[in-house]
Amino acid sequence: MDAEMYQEGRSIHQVEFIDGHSVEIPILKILKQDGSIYANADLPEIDQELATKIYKTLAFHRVLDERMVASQRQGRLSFYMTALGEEAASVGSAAALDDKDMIMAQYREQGALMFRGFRLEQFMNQMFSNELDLGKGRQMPIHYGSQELNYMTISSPLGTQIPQAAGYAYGQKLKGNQTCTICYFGEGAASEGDFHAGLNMAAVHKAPVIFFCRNNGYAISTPSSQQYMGNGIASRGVGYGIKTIRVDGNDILAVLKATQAARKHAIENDAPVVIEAMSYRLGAHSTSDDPSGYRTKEEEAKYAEHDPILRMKNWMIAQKWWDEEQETAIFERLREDVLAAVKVAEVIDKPTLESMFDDVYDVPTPQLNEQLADLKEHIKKYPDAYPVTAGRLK
Amino acid sequence: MDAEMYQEGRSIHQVEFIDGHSVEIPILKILKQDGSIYANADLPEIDQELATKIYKTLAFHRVLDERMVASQRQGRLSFYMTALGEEAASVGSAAALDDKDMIMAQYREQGALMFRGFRLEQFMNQMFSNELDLGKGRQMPIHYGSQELNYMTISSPLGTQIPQAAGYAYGQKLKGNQTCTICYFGEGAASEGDFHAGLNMAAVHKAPVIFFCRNNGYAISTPSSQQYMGNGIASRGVGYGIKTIRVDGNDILAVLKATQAARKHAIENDAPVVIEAMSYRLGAHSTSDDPSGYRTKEEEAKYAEHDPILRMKNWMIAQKWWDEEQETAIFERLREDVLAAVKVAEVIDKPTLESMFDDVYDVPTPQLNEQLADLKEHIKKYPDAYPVTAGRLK
Amino acid sequence: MAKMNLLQAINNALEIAMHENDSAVCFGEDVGHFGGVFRATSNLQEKFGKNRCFNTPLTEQGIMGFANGLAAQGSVPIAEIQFADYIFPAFDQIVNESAKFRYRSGNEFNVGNLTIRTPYGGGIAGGLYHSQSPEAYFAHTPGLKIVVPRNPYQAKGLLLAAIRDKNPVIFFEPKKLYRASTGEVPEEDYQLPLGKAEVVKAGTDITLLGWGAQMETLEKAADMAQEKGVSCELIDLRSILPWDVETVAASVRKTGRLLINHEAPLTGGFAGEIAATIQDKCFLNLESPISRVCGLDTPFPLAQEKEYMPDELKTFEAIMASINY
Amino acid sequence: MAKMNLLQAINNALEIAMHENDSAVCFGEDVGHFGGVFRATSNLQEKFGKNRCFNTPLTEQGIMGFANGLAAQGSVPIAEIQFADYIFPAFDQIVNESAKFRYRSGNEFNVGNLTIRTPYGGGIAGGLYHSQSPEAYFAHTPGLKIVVPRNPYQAKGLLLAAIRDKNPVIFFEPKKLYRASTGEVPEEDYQLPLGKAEVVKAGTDITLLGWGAQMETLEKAADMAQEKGVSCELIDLRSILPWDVETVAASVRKTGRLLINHEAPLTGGFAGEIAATIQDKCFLNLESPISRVCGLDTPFPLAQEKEYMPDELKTFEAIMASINY
Ligand SMILES: Cc1ncc(C[n+]2csc(CCOP(=O)(O)OP(=O)(O)O)c2C)c(N)n1
Ligand SMILES: Cc1ncc(C[n+]2csc(CCOP(=O)(O)OP(=O)(O)O)c2C)c(N)n1
Ligand SMILES: [Mg+2]
Ligand SMILES: [Mg+2]
Repeated sequence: MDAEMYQEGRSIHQVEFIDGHSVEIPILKILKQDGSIYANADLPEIDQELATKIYKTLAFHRVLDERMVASQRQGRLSFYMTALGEEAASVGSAAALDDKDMIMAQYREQGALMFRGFRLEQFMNQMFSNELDLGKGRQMPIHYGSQELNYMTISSPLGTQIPQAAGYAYGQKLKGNQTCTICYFGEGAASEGDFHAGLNMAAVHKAPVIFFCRNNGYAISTPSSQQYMGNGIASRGVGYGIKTIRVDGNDILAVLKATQAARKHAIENDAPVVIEAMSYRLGAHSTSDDPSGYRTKEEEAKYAEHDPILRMKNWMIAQKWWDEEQETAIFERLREDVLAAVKVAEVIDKPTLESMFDDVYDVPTPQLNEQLADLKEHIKKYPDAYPVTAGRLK
Repeated sequence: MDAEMYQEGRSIHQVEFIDGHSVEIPILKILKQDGSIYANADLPEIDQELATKIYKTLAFHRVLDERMVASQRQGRLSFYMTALGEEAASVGSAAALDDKDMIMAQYREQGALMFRGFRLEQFMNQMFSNELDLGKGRQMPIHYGSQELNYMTISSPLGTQIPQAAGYAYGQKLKGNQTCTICYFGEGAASEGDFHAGLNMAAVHKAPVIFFCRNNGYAISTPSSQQYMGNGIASRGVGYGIKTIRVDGNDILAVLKATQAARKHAIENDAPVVIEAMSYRLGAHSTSDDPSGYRTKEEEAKYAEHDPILRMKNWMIAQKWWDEEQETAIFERLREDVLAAVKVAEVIDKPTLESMFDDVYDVPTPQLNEQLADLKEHIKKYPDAYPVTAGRLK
Repeated sequence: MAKMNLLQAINNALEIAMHENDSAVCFGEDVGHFGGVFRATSNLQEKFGKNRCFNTPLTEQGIMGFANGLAAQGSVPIAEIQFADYIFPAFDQIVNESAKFRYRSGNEFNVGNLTIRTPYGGGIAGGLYHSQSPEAYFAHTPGLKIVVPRNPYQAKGLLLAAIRDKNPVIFFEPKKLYRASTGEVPEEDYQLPLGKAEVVKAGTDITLLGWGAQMETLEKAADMAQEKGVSCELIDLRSILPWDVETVAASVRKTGRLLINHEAPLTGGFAGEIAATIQDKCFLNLESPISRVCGLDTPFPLAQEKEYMPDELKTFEAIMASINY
Repeated sequence: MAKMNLLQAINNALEIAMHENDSAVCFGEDVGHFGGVFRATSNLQEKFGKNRCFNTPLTEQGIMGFANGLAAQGSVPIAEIQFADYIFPAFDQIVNESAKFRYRSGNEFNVGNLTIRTPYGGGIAGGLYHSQSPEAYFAHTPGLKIVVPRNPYQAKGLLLAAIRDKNPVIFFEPKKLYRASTGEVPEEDYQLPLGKAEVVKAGTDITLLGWGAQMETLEKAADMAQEKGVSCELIDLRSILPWDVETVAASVRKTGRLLINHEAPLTGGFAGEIAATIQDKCFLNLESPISRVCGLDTPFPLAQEKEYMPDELKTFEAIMASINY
């Protein structure tokens, strides 16, 4: 037998199964809920400026989520997804990256996009699918994307971004420009075949990609205890030969620290890294969901005590980098801003009829041109039936 | 954070990656190449009768492979795949099962089918796709299957049988009849998304299935070093929470022992088990392949020294259960039998035209009946152009 | 008889099927305790236990692989794919495996017990990935059956037939009708035939052919045409594969004109197959070209969904164009 | 000019593409050192290094996911799927991702640099899983281009165009012609247009339309018809998506008759789309029904492959039936 093909282990002569849970997985924790630091903890690279930027991002995140759920309830918006209770995972990890690193997210990582600087009105334009939406009003709310900010447009089919991230990062490596890709996904999406393909290919082809799993305990109504039998997602890293770390996902300093270390490892060694951030989806899956159908208020209350934003606030105040006055002021201002932005975005025109035919191909095919021409003629005949586009037909 | 969602590990406060190879994987070895047993080794349940049956199966396997490759070279057969050098994996594992257990194989496990009692002429009829083929001459050679023997018909697309095996075994569990499913696949096929889906679902839904990976170092030309970066396939068991064992795949006693233990575990606990059998594909991938394009004769020679059949023979002789006379006799007889069977099978009629339209559905659709009628008429007009079916048109 | 919406009719069919057969099993993402994101499997776990109605991990290829194995074993899997837009990871398991299982084995094995349920189509502001109508992707696959009901009565009868049929069946449910479509449905067991179209309304001037949620559109268009004195014969194809060539051809031989409507994009959609077949069978009867009123050849948009859809106005215009050809 | 077989022409095109663009990368199962199971990528690893031509793990969905990401990043992935029969595990990555990448992002991102090469079709005694012609499965997908060459000259020019085209292209290679088809091929760089059919032979009585390996069948049938005094116009469609409606329609307007031939099963095959479109565009010109000579509606068999195939005899018969309609 060949030691090249596998790591030569002990020879045994009696049956001895490797236990399904034989890897002990430690969890990185730096910040306690009261804002104090664990003894001996290694802090991430962070100064007041970065900390403030992170905290303001968290605040923006919380307010946007809150307001958009309200807007959806009022019937102004068709759909929304919050990241209530798990904001630290996306914001803390994004804060560890270079702006040139690519972000390939699942959908609950608006925090990373906020950190990159996506503007309030850009969020709004996307959600109201108006003609200023970078995505041209084609996808459901929350499917953001920005080339300028290196944030890949969200795609609804789950898991597809995982092998894509391996390929993207491989391309970055070929270019040699010292950037990497971060790929976010939920513990649910990690059951897709694309997860397996993506992690294995990244390992084999030595792609500098950070696979960041947000393990928030649920995939819609399915608890993680019905999603897998292994020890979380981190336990899978071993099977791919990928360096792996588990962090407390509600601990912004631990997330930041782990991601800083992961980025360094990925770029210096042309190698993938797995991070599993443990958290809890405090809100509904989306505005179409009602968690009371599958879990108790008590369970939710228990996890609410681990609020990551409050935890960071406690630390910021202890650092004397933040105070209650600032807190009140920023939340008030953010609420006003968001409300004002909704009012602006919801009345902006929808994209034109013509734009529906763009971007299917780089250049429309003859068939598409014919379909557009026919449709224009039809709408001109029945303008009242097509109020969204009839008024602006060219 | 909730201990239900994942195994609570140590809290750490400094970054500490879990190494990609942190699980040590022992390898079960019982029989040495010279036929002696490792000290303290636990033997499998085996008596002279079973041992002889196994050994005769191995001999049949070796001879069939040898003769069919020759037949292919002579142009009598279109295609063949040997399992040269890795026969012990399929035969030894099949010998641990009950006849009512389902076997879902990849394609290189003819040994398991032989052990179940598939007759020489049945192999032949399939390979020559004549009208006695149980598969009705529809698939390429070596795609055997037999309902009677609980051996699922081989399907070329790789990996598809893995989640199917989980489902099959789940059905067995619901029936409660104390049977299990064994699912064979190569280390190459284990890269497919279906592998991930199948193992995870089997673990979550507690299906009594033995996932038996034949790790023979190659997937066509691709060495396993380019297939994965983990420690073989066994290292993945941990990620799914599945009990796992690695065995020397050329050690028939180790394979038998591990599979006996796995079957017991699977049925008693309604749980999947992973077995990884380490071996080497000594022959070409198939008769369409030429390994000299991707590996050296030296490498092949090195592995040839681990011949599993010779190893068992040495043991059988040491046990006084076998001798050289029997050896010569059986190989001679088998060669004659196979040659004779080729001659019979190759002249048996091909399936009829009508049979091409059967089994698309349980009952042919009107469209299929129409297509058959049209085609019959056409062939009657040009019988010489369709020699396979024209002579027997009804 | 009871008044049911389409979801209730489906739930009722599932309950009957699970009741009559101990080995019938329902599963898919969120299908268990929660009853599915649309609640089609509500209460089934309560009634039949966790072994027979359960959540799966989030893997469509796994769901279909598992279902194929379960069907081959002899159980009766009824698998749900949460949205038809997410059926593609399972494409290999369906097209290369389910469809060919019986054929490739010479009938040593089969997965005829398999049923796949999945909500399809537009109408819920779902954009690219919650609106697709992928029936034509599967209709090129001998070995599969494909069924689409248009209302609760049809849904119950066709779903029971699909579950009992000895071939793998994909059952596409028009999700925009889940709650919107209600009607009288017998509480007892009944079946409607697979592979048979239904003439919903007789007419003399043109045949309108569709399936699923688009049947409403065709009805509206037929009413508009009626006002112009055009008599439309309305046919619900119901089974896309195998499809009922004879009923359609007989109608076209009578009316001399055919219009086919589907939500999926025009190019490569199943209307092409129908048009190709009918122009062959009814060449001398056709008084105008067969008309296809379909989705546009773009991905399914969000903001301009109304513009994208083959609605009653477009259908009406096409009827008149055909009549005045 | 040099005499090349189809494999050599493809290999030559790949070499030119990798030479001109440092970010062009070829990969797939066994594509690296070995040069692919058909040897289409021979010597590319030697010439361009292991980073630019390599084996992947055995996962088609992974190959296409990786390729999508690489294309989005700006590299030029040329991915091989070992047999078209094995492209289905990648169906979601191609149909839901590659095809919709540009559209869904409002052109913020695109995978226009992507090319997928895969051998398709019968003729090698491959049975169900080494013979399929799945072009129609993809042709229902706005956003994709689909190309099929018929000989070495076409293969090189079309493949270079596909690689350089700013849209994802699936390039189906007729594997039975890999070594069987040889011809003079310019050694230098050239391109042939995508989306354009080619009139291979002018004629007056009937238009014969096909692609890939079936072009030979059509030629033979045309010769047989010629002997009966029937003049066939022969068209190679070359691009299945988008397809050249105008060239086909112009021909049919002239000849008044159309026959379409493809290996894939009849039902749901791309001939249906063509027939539906042409009966609409050329209704008043058609003198007989559009004829489809296609694979049967069964999985691809082994023992009766000859019977299954839409060969020259079946085509000839259909030509005469059309003429004598
Ligand atoms: C391929 C696919 N299947 C199903 C869905 C429907 N779906 C959307 S989100 C979701 C749950 C995802 O859970 P997880 O990955 O844990 O992410 P979380 O919502 O917890 O952030 C499901 C099933 C989908 N979008 N794509
Ligand atoms: C889905 C799919 N992709 C590709 C192939 C082509 N193929 C046949 S065998 C093979 C290699 C399989 O290697 P492994 O699983 O290690 O099994 P081994 O041949 O070594 O026994 C490949 C790539 C296939 N049959 N199915
Ligand atoms: Mg989750
Ligand atoms: Mg192998």
